[in-house]
Amino acid sequence: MSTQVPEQTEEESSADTESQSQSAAQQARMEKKRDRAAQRDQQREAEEAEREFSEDGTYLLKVFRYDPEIAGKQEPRFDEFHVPYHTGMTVLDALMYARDEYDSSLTFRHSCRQAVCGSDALFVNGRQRLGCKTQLSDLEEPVRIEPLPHQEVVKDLVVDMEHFYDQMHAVEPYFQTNDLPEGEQLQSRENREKIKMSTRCIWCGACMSSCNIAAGDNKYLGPAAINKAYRFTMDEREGEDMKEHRMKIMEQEHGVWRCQTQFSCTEVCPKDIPLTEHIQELKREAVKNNLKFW
Amino acid sequence: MHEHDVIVVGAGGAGLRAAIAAQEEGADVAIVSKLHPVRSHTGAAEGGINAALREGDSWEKHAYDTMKGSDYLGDAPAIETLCKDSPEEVIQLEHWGLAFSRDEDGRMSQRPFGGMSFPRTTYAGAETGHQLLHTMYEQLVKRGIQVYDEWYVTRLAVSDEEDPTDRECHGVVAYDIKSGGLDAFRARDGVILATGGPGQVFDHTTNAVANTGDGPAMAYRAGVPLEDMEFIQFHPTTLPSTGVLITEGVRGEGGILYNENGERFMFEYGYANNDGELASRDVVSRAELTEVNAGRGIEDEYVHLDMRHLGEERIIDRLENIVHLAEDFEGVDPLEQPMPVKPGQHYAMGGIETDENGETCISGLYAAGECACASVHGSNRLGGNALPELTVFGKRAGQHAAGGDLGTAKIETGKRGDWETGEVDTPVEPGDVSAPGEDVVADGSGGTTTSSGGSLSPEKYVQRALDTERERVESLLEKDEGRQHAEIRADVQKSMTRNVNVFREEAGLKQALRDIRDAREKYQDVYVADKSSTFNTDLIQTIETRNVLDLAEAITLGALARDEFRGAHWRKENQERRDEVWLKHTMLSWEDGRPDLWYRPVVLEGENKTYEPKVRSY
Amino acid sequence: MSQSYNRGLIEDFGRWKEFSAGMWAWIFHKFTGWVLVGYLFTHIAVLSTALTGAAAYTETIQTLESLLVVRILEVGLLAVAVFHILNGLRLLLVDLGVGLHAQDKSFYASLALTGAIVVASVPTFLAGVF
Amino acid sequence: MAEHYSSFERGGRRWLWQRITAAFLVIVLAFHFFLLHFVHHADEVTFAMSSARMEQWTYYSLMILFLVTATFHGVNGVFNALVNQGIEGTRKKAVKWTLVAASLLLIVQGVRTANAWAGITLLPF
Ligand SMILES: Cc1cc2nc3c(=O)[nH]c(=O)nc-3n(C[C@H](O)[C@H](O)[C@H](O)COP(=O)(O)OP(=O)(O)OC[C@H]3O[C@@H](n4cnc5c(N)ncnc54)[C@H](O)[C@@H]3O)c2cc1C
Ligand code: HEM
Ligand code: SF4
Ligand code: F3S
Ligand code: FES
Repeated sequence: MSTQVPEQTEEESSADTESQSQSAAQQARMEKKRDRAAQRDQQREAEEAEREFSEDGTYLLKVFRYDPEIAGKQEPRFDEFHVPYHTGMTVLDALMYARDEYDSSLTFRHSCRQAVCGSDALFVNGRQRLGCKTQLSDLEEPVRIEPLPHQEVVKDLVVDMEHFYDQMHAVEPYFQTNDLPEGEQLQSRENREKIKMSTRCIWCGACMSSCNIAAGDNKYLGPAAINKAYRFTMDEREGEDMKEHRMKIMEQEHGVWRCQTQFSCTEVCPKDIPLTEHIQELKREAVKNNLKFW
Repeated sequence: MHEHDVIVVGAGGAGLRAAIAAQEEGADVAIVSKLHPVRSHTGAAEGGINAALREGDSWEKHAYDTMKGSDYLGDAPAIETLCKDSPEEVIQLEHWGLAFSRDEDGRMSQRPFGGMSFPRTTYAGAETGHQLLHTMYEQLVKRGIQVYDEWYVTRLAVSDEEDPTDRECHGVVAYDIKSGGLDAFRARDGVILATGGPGQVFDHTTNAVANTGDGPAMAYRAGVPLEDMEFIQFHPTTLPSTGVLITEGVRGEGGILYNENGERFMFEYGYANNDGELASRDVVSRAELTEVNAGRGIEDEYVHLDMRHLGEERIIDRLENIVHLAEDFEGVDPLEQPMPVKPGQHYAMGGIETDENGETCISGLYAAGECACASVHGSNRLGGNALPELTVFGKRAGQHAAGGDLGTAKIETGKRGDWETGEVDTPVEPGDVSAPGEDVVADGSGGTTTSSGGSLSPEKYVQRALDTERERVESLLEKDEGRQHAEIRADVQKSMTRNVNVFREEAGLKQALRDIRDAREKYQDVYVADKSSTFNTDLIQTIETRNVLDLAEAITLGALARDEFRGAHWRKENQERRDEVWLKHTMLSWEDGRPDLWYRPVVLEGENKTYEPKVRSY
Repeated sequence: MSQSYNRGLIEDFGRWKEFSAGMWAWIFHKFTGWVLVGYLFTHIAVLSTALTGAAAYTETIQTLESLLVVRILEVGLLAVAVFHILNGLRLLLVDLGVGLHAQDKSFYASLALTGAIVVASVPTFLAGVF
Repeated sequence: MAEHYSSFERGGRRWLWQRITAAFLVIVLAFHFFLLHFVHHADEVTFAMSSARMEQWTYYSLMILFLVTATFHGVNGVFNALVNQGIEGTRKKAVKWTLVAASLLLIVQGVRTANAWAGITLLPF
């Protein structure tokens, strides 16, 4: 029923007697309240129906399997698992369930279950995501789970991270300065704010795996390592001389200039680090720096 | 066989700090860790790190607060060391570049925390642990310290004198997860255990899946006593499906707890008429569970934490990350719905007994971080006191292991000095299921080693440990049928959460011991289905499960013995603190496959004063 | 791609469907750029008939322009050029750090605008061939 | 670690010029298209008309500049793309010099054509 009719009554009747208008207004309010209640009921029912459906329901996972040593697994294949769903279930929960209940040889890295350890970046339904931070309910079935692309597969969902670590280590990823004070070293709030996002990286490798350029050029430092360098380059506590030194690293042949602003790194980063923005800022910084010498 | 001066097991905050300190002391140091360092659970810490840095604050005040918070079960020398060294350590971290939050004037920000008389919790947003872990790892890279990552340490190589205090640690045995081989690591000067918490003993925990308490279990079986294991901190607001922590800040800002009937139970059922939702962690945890047990929980499992009335603006301004946590990990939008929460295991106050230099009673064996118990937290840890523990005691252990001079420790370890025997009435025999001395390799309880009376050379001990471990791993892999560890682990975790939770009563504790015994028996039958030598997590977890069992038992035995209510430990039969009997640490030693209970008095004499037990009223 | 393990069918098929806006923009920009250089060389080659004399030039141009294929190719060239210009502007903004959050939207906008301009220009471009 | 960036080359210059020329090209190319397809229709193009425009020195110099920038932008773009694809060493050198030669040829040919229209015979060809 529409609430508009009584509202009109209210307007009209306000010219009439007080009592009438009050009762009309009251009527209108009650009407609205009933409506709202009905709506809520409906919603609850719908939600309950959904929950019942999903609680009974299972999710179908298609999981990439490969083991270099086990006969039958040497040829990569996909295994299917039907995992019973409960609200709040994540991709990682589903994998753990499949492993503990169906096949204990299903292998994947995981630890914190809360998006801080960076172990479980996976390729889920065509996109790099953290298993623990991805709700099953946000995905279409069947849920296809693969190891990160562009990295060597060790076994099942486990990839070799060595190359990623090498790139991270290549940018001198540590604080260094030539003048340290005795006590606290002050830093302005603005400067801390500037580097804040860049410090959030959990080394999951999702960005690197999503970048076409990194896939084509093994020497490319990649978004995560460049972001790491950004974190220190922009930290004013290191001092100007260090900044110059860091810019030289960034400007190497396989450094910032390799980035073609494809943005996929930024899109997949589970910590929402604006990677492309940081890379671009370093490019501009490099140009500015160089203009001084040209 | 690899060889280094100092071997650090674990690469969380404590392990990294220890390695850096040992190297600065001139040692050739290597870290062996089952996870790559940046994957360690230190990264999950949010709140901050306590240090008396500012005018008006002092290490003495910090020490006083900590002692009070420990409910007078912390050892004064350890607490004072922590509080004295922490400011220097925090400045050190800052000099390594840690991006602490800043005040207007550019100095590090500090905030108030429960139980602290001064706002001394130094923080970096809501991700202090992440920053701390990464900053220290960066220093490791800078120094070129060697890391054997994804190497799982399965056994300590310790000599076998009759009395544990005469034994010496010569190294460790580790399994290379990626390629599947066992190898020995000989440590010329010392082994430092920094393996973190044992959260996986419970089925609902804020801890990582990797936190299986390997360090304490290995040290225990090598002869080092475990101290105060019954003291487990439960956090009242964790998400039911994953255990992800919802910060106290939500209640601080005005979040309200409701039961299924929409009642504000903290008030309506009189759990905390003054503080309501803001009562201390243990009080709120107990209230929530009482509601659930009384049938007023939602889905008989959890209660609701509602912050919608705070308004979107305020929520986004102050608690934005909570919105993301609830959405990502529970699929709930807290702006639209109340968040489901329940108590979850959070921190273990007890662990490997050490002195304030991090050394255990076995010479050359050290422990630091959550796996250790120098006893700074006593029966209850205050928020923000674990991170300084990592750096302060990590550093000391590293220095001492590398030969640095820290002076003689005031705290005694092992059965030396003042101690008394204890007894506890158990429904089933705890410890190994097989008779002592019997050859049980499969469960890692020891096995083939006949005592040499400590006459072998260090290399021989390491070699022998490697051989024993080979046999064990082979026998686990050889079996083609039996039980899978997942089932055993899940049973124990469930029983622990049911019986050794926030509420502890005699019958439940005994039931837990029976369940553990059951699990131990099943474990005799355990087999590893995955035969691959590449990244065999099935094997690793099977070995971990053995450790979980030993620790579950130690926790339960301690809880059964201590019939008083102190700090985080609540006993139905005796709901008050009993200083006359219980101002002492619960100690458990593994003797020939049997846990041996004994006690050591608390050290309340500090440097300048003796701490007087007072009522803890918050 | 020496680091990538060959996952056979799995790696080869289907990946392109998963490309994001930024990747498509990159691919299209590359393609259009190359077409444009190619055209630049052709263009100058055709124009240099002017060197052999005025009549020859006019003759060549008018013959070419009277061919439907050439006209259609020209429309194609327009599409290519317009997209390259618009996306080039998008890239310039990205380089300056402007509007990074709308980078995918600006790519779609470039596409849409290219389409619109091309359709609108068809009459002009085809005028006189028939 | 250091070997990762020991042989470095500052790529910034080529990157920057690619942007600068692009910014210039936006304007000129739009003008060019507009003039030759919308103001004058393609089928109306004759030698005489081109000639008339080219005789104005402003238009002439704009077109020369257009030619040079477009050539640089296009060729530099191609080169950058190839470098990004990972060509190195002699192949890189060969490509570089081929591209330089091609650009020079293109510019010379373009200038000669323009001169023919403008009636300039200053140059020896
Ligand atoms: C959610 C959460 C929030 C917290 N917030 C705070 C806070 O705000 N303030 C505070 O002070 N404290 C806080 N704590 C507590 C504190 O974070 C932990 O106590 C501390 O980080 C433990 O550090 P650790 O170095 O001892 O162990 P971990 O960081 O857990 O590291 C353990 C290491 O040991 C390795 N390891 C384990 N077993 C083996 C083995 N068998 N072989 C080889 N390697 C092994 C692992 O790979 C890992 O590297 C919090 C804890 C949690 C869970
Ligand atoms: C009219 C305006 C133009 C703009 C705004 C423009 C813009 C750009 C920009 C910004 C790039 C760099 C892309 C990158 O490095 O990520 C580029 C690349 C390129 N441009 Fe242009 N351009 C224009 C005209 C032209 C013309 C006329 C040509 C042909 C001669 C051309 C050929 C190329 C080529 C070949 C590339 C390299 C493509 C690749 O990466 O493979 N562009 N353009
Ligand atoms: S930048 Fe983001 S995606 Fe890349 S490794 Fe770090 S957290 Fe992962
Ligand atoms: S995906 Fe690659 S191309 Fe640049 S913007 Fe990201 S690094
Ligand atoms: S399990 Fe740690 S990031 Fe997902």
